[in-house]
Amino acid sequence: MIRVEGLVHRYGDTVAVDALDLTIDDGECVVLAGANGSGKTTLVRHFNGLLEPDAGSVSVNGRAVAENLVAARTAVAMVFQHPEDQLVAATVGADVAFGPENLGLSRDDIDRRVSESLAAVNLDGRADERVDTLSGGEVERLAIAGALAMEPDHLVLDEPFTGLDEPARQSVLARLQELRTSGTSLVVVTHDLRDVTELADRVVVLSDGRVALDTTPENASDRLADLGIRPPPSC
Amino acid sequence: MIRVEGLVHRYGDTVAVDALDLTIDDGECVVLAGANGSGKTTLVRHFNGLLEPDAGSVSVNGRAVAENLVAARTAVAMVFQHPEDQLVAATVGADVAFGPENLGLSRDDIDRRVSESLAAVNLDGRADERVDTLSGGEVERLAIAGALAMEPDHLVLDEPFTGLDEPARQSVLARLQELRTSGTSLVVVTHDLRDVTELADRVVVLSDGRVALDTTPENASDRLADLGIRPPPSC
Amino acid sequence: MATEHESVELVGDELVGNIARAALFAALMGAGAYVSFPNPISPIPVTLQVLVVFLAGIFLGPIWGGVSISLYLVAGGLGAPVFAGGSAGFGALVGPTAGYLWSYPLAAALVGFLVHGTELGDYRVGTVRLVGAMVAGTAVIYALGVIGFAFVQNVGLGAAFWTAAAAFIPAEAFKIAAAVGIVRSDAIAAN
Amino acid sequence: MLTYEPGDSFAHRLDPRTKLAVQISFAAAGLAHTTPVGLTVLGVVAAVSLRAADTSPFSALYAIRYAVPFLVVGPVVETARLGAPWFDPAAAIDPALASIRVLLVFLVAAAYVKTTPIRESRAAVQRLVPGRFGVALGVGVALVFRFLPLIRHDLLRVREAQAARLGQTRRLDERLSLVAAGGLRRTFARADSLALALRSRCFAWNPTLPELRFSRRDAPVLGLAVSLLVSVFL
Ligand SMILES: Nc1ncnc2c1ncn2[C@@H]1O[C@H](COP(=O)(O)OP(=O)(O)OP(=O)(O)O)[C@@H](O)[C@H]1O
Ligand SMILES: Nc1ncnc2c1ncn2[C@@H]1O[C@H](COP(=O)(O)OP(=O)(O)OP(=O)(O)O)[C@@H](O)[C@H]1O
Ligand SMILES: O=C(O)CCCC[C@@H]1SC[C@@H]2NC(=O)N[C@@H]21
Ligand SMILES: [Mg+2]
Ligand SMILES: [Mg+2]
Repeated sequence: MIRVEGLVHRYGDTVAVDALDLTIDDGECVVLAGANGSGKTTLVRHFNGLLEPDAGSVSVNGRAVAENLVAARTAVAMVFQHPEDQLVAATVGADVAFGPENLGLSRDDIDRRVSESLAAVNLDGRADERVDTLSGGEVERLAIAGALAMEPDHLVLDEPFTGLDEPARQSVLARLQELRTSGTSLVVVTHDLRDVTELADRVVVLSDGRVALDTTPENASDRLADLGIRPPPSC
Repeated sequence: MIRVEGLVHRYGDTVAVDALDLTIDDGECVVLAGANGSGKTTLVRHFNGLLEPDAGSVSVNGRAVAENLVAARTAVAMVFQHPEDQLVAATVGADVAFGPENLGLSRDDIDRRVSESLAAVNLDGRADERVDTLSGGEVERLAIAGALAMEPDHLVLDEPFTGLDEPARQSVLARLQELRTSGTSLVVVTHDLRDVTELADRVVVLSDGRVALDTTPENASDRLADLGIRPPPSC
Repeated sequence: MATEHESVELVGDELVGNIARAALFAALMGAGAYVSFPNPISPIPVTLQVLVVFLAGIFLGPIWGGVSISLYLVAGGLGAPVFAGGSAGFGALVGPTAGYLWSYPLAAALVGFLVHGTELGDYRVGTVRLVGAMVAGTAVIYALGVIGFAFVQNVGLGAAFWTAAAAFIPAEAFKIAAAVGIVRSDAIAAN
Repeated sequence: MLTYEPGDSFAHRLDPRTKLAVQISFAAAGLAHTTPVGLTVLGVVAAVSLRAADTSPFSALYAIRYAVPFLVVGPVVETARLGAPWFDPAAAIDPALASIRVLLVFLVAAAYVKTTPIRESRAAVQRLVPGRFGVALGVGVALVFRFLPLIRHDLLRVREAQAARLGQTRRLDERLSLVAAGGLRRTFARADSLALALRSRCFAWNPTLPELRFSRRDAPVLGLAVSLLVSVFL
């Protein structure tokens, strides 16, 4: 469970997250939507302690993030908004192995996780390719594989569908569905609900760093346009 | 008019564009779609001579691109993905002025073009702002303004909507609609037709470096899924 | 209408690519200067500038590596916040750390020359050659840095050596190791 | 941080070339006259520069605060002796004068940075440096200003990316090389996109240069620059 209480985050004078409360239960799939600049990315970066609160607190599985960074980062894996920022190694396989290696697993476990994660995003058999020869869509999938290899309790994806073509989107979506069925909780950040309605249990919409709406996908539609989000086709 | 005849482009062993023929008329708005890696970006980079053909030829307004680079680049302006990497100055006005300055125009002409282009994308009066304080949608529009300042006959946009929220997308779309009405021909590259059906006169779908479909938006839907493209909502 | 621009002399494609790289490496150098840690025994901070100097020589070669770092100095002198800790302006170019700053383009060119010769080739050379090139570059940086410090601050060379060179040797060893790591890991496609 | 701030002070309205000339001749004069009298005169010039830039001495000092340790350290290392009497205060005088000179040069440079937009600095480069070299240098300078914040941001992101997957467990040099490699990859990727954009926008050797014009206002200031320079040879 991820619990956010009274979280405030400021960049200079901008208040990006403003006294926000939110709880994400185990196994839940939450879509986090909101216009550009509404604070989505800032919020999720607190889930694994990449940012420090100016006020309030965040806990993961009952332990404060700030005091248990390793635990938080093992429990919460993250796919960044710009996946090309996220790759740390020169080849596909080495990049996916980076996280598991840091967990101190055995080589066999690492290899298993690497091949499973690559298969999940349709990159199997490409472990030896260089990351800088991948297309935009492939980089996104590789970033997802790197996060999956952490076998996290909670997976946070910051706008994972931008730049993906339809087959890739379908395959990522299918994999996310599987994860959800297997009990991993998902937080999918987007400003385009068309991509994720099939997946969501719950839609949370941010506006100016606060929760403006927290409801089921079915009930979300009416107010979305006001909040700067493209509603899913209503037919 | 842009005319492509028998164009071939290879990267090493990969044939990215494969004996392709295509004509884009003045004033037309063409949506160029296709899965990741189908050759869209490679194709459009031939329109203003950023790449050289391995075989075949490209001409703009009846003149071969390879022999008239300046003519091709003033007639065809281009906005790529990741617009932030295309801005060359730290302030808005200085960036838009860059192209016209290179054409050796008089200071008055340059100033006129800058203010007209900024007005065309709703950034008028913001010439002195710093580029790094703009939002994603504003950066995209600024990149378009920089292209418009070349007073092109044809404007090519490579995935202009990725990462934009709904208000930003609407505002870019509205600018493009206006340009189209004013007679500029548009080529919009995408793999998501949902974004641009309102705009298109014609949909051209690439697959493995060839034209797989060339038709009106209304007639496009049936075959799109096979070609790796997400069809627009059919309701 | 296109005929009106007949006199435009386009910059050649290859040169455009090199200018873009030089400018972005200069910016990377500025970002490296911003990563700055106080040194307990010297007023001069530990920064990543020296690492970027190495990388400019290794990845851009002697000419464009040197050009890139020179561009960095010009931009900083004109007010870009690219010097240690994000400072800016002409003052730094004649201040206590001026010796280091002026040495950087020379060091980048020297590293580039020792790795590539005069033509930019494959950067993946033997470790000994790579480390040797960077040690030579470091020597140039320290020599000019110490002389500059002694001259500008009007102190003796001995005192300057302790504050401006000896205090940094361990940090430099890390940077050389990091640069070797980058080259060995094949992290960047060869040109 | 020291940056340009829009305004219309006297210094804002000077030609950037004039301001560059003052800085250079000021630094040269400082070197030639590192004496109590020389520095008093230069101190007055520095104060006038700040006044012309509408900048209070305190905010200017604050903007260059990172330089303060240097001012102290020269005198301190010179007075220290390895044996009794341990201290030799007389030895501090020369380094202390040098420190004051450095401080004054920084203040005058701060006045330039605060009052000169990038556009004008670039124009000055393109006027002062002849030919193609000047054109390329001017564009290069503009590009450094433009891309610096992006590359800084990239380095931060690369560090975060490592941290998110528990990279802190690795050795320092390995972490450093991962960050640098990530930064390098992003730098090359940005350079590639930028090169395409420059070509698309007809990057040329013979552009219309930004306008710069000396005005009557510049005359006394140029006079000051010349006198400072002449004083070097006195
Ligand atoms: N590093 C930063 N420095 C200063 N301001 C920032 C920084 N990052 C974000 N902001 C500001 O904080 C606010 C929230 O930004 P955030 O990135 O969290 O929004 P977002 O909802 O993820 O938007 P997007 O859809 O564009 O990704 C915005 O106003 C943004 O301009
Ligand atoms: N610089 C390059 N070097 C080698 N191969 C390349 C390069 N650029 C593209 N390719 C390959 O050429 C093919 C066409 O790529 P292109 O970028 O034109 O596709 P695209 O349709 O624009 O795809 P996307 O939707 O991912 O942008 C792909 O197979 C790609 O991997
Ligand atoms: O930007 C500046 O003002 C120059 C700073 C100089 C730092 C020097 S370079 C050699 C030595 N190694 C470091 O890490 N710091 C110093
Ligand atoms: Mg975001
Ligand atoms: Mg593409």
